[in-house]
Amino acid sequence: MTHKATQITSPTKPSEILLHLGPQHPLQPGPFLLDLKIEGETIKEAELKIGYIHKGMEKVFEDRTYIQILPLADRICYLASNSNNDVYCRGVEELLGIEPTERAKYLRVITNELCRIQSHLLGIGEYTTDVGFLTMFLYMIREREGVVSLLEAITGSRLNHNYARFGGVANDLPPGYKEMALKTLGELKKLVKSHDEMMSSDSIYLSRTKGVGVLTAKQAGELGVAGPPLRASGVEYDLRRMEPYLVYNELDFKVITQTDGDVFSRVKVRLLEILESIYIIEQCLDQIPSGPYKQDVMPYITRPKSGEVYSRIEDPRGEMGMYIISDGSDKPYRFRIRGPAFATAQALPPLLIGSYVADVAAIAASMDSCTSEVDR
Amino acid sequence: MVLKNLHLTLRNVYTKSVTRLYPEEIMDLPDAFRGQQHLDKEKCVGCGICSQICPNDVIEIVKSGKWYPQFDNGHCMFCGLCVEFCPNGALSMTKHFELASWTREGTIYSPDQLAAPNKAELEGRTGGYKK
Amino acid sequence: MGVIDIIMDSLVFIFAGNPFAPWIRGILGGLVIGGVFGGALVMVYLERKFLGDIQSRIGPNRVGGRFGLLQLIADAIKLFTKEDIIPARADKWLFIGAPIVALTSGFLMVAVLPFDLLVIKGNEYAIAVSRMDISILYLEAVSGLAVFGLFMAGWGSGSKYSMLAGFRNIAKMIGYEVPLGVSIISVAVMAHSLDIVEIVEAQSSIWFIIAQPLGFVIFGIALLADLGRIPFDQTEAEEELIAGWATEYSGMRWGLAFFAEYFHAVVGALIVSLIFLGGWNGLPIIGNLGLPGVIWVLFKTIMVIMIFIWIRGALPRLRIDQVSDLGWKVLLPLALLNLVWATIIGLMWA
Amino acid sequence: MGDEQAAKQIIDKNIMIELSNNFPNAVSDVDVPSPNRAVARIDSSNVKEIMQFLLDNGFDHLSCISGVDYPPDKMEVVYHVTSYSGPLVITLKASIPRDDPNIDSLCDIYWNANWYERETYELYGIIFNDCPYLKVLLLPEDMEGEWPLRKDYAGYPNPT
Repeated sequence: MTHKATQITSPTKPSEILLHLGPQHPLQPGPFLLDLKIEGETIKEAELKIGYIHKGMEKVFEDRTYIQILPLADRICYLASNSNNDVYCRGVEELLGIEPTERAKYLRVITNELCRIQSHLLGIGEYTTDVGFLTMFLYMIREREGVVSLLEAITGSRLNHNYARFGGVANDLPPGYKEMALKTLGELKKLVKSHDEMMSSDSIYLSRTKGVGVLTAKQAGELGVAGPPLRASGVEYDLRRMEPYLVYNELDFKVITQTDGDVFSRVKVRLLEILESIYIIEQCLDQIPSGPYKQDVMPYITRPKSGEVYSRIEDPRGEMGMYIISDGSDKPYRFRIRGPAFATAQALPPLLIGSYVADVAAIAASMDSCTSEVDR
Repeated sequence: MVLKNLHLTLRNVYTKSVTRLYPEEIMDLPDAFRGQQHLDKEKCVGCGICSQICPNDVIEIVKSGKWYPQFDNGHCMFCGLCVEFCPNGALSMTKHFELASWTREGTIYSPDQLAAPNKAELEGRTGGYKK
Repeated sequence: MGVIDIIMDSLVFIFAGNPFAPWIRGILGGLVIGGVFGGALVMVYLERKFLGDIQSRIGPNRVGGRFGLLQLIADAIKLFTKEDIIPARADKWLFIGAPIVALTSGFLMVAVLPFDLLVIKGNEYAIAVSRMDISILYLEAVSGLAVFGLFMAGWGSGSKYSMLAGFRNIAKMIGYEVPLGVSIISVAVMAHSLDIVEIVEAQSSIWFIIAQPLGFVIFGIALLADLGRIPFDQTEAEEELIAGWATEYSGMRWGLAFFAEYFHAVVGALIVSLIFLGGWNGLPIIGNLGLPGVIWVLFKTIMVIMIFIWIRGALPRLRIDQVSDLGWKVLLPLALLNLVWATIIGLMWA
Repeated sequence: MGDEQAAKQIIDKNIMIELSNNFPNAVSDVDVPSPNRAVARIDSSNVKEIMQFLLDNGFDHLSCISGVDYPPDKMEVVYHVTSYSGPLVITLKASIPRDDPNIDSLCDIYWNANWYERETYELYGIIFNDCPYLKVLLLPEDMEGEWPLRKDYAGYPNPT
């Protein structure tokens, strides 16, 4: 894989044109500019230009106390807000040398998995609109509402949950939560299976997705992607299994993989992961111990001893890492966010080369990137 | 083939639509919901921890009789940290979320407004409300 | 001099063969165009409501009572009051002309569509603006004009998205006019006539959908492709080409372009109900129940429109190269096969 | 699974010993704070050889490149390298002088280094030698040369 084809050059032949997708384009929510050099409908070169909503979060975080970063870490990407919050908390907990309570660990796993489900549902939904299947998008949104309501019932907010705390979580489960969750998730399981059947039996859908945007395991590793796009290529790389954090080593779950590495497999991985996450949540609801859900005392100013930590988590989109350097004060000295969507976005242009303009939407959406997190 | 799609989508015609007609119908809000803040003037000691912890500088401690917090909800992100770290439990979050205003001043809530009985509860707009 | 003569000549040509007095035909023409116009409005409303049902939504529900009956009027007012923008790099006359051409081709098609056949004192009176011996040929010729409108829009907008959509449109049209034409010819062969009125009359015993189901499927697919509805809406694929050929249009000009599409869809549904679903012949077995033929034609048209909407709700979009593949490699051979079948059956009937 | 993982971790530990044996002059301060993390300092002139060595030994995933500013005289480029088959994350820190920050590019070794290098370049002004495409990524083009994440950055365009 060379860097050459991912830099756009001006057209040399009269049959080539430059097509600018973006900065405002219905391909993805969020601004980005995808420059394509096309000949007919075939893509010769592609370059992704980002930074339209650069928020300078890394700089902002250097100017906030550790507690104040909590709600801001949510806003790196609203679809993975709970995971972002959790990975940040685990980083600071490691710096502080504390451990979350047992109940809090389970609660975090539950919210993380709910977060994964809703992110995958929206990811698949966006993808299906990009192949012109608006109905499926609305079904996914309908299903997602129930999951988001489950998250809201625990955390108090629908999108930016701000749930994890150093050594615990913000709220306990509300009464009657288990019955509510099992009912919603049971229905969701049925619906997801029906949608899976609907998509994989449709010959138009199959012809749009099978063999499109193929990423072999070797290429995927070379491009540095992680998460569902990598697992769709057959690499069993899941941090929940690889580096079991929280209570994942006590839970029974499969790492979902597919072998083809095309658009279809990437969506299939997400669909199956939804079912797997439901299974994890059911186990958690059964096993969750009673006890405190947060530390007895949580001072409003936290001063970890100086040091550094790199904590990472299996985000819905891949590997989310945070590298925090503390100098002993109440604010981090350096805060580095290694977003999964950044890595997938970088891998997008080489994947597009040689495919058709009509497949750009399908391939880009199947990578499930998030502009907010790419730009940070 | 495409027949399964046709069948399943047609079946969906007979299910109930999920759209909520928003201004008339409000969804069920859970107890943990984070809406507008409510201030209990009896409990507040004016320590200012809420204003220090706020990531967005929403809270200002002003003098109205005693020292109380004043909220500028125009840039509040309803993270709930002020409520959580209030040492006396004087702050709480209500289910009132319809906070739009025509002016910038309209989003600033003085201690008296925060301490007044909650508007959402008065109007019964806290979820599960059917016309 | 010359232009007016040509127009008059073509009018005479269009109105030839209809026994009604000219003023009746004039009124009829107005009524028919107005009716199809109204039909397009009904289709827009139905599409919103029925698609809403399919997608678990309500659809319009504010303007004009609970069912949003006046939503379209509100939309029209909105479109009229919006700013009309012509891009600086657009080819102005092509840009302005495109929606008009697209709509006009729809109007022209309506001219030969019959709605009923009255027999008074042994004379046949077709409820149509014009009754021609070769109306089906005329229909095919005129329907090909619509593509000019779309390509004018694609080229005249001066935008790459529109241009790509225009290219796609041409490719698609060339691929699908052929199976469309062949399946229409199969119908004509079976009915032993090129006149739509006689084609409908030929279905009094058996509908052509039953006599040649393959032809119906081919015609339906090719018609969907011609109309540019999902799964063949590559020319306005939102996620790739924004709105395709309509990207640069705004205000009422966009409204006109949008409306032209629905107008064409209604005309398409009318054609299906006439040449495959027996037109004014009522339903099989129960007959026409004494209702006027116009009612039956409208009923069948609405049913076909509902099927269009249903398909839109249920299927994803094909890619443009797959569309061409389907047209040339699958539909055309099948259409020819169907022609052979129609010829054999038609000879046996004769 | 458990045994395999334990075995893998032992191999992972060995990699740090091997690394310091292979590059005795370039690698220093090796530390393994937890089973899944390892930290070392490296010499900025040997980055490419060290990374090539790691890649050959199965560390095929470059997680992240970050810059850290230590005024007044030092900057650090921090590499997080891990593998698709094991949990160990190796953190390598290369110090470079603050008045002439440059270091070799890794684009030939890890394809995905490019964007991280561009980001570090625009935010810190660290030049990556031989990087095939070093220009601003996130910032607007007229902000090149501002290096906003340096500790002494005062604001743009008017210092606040």
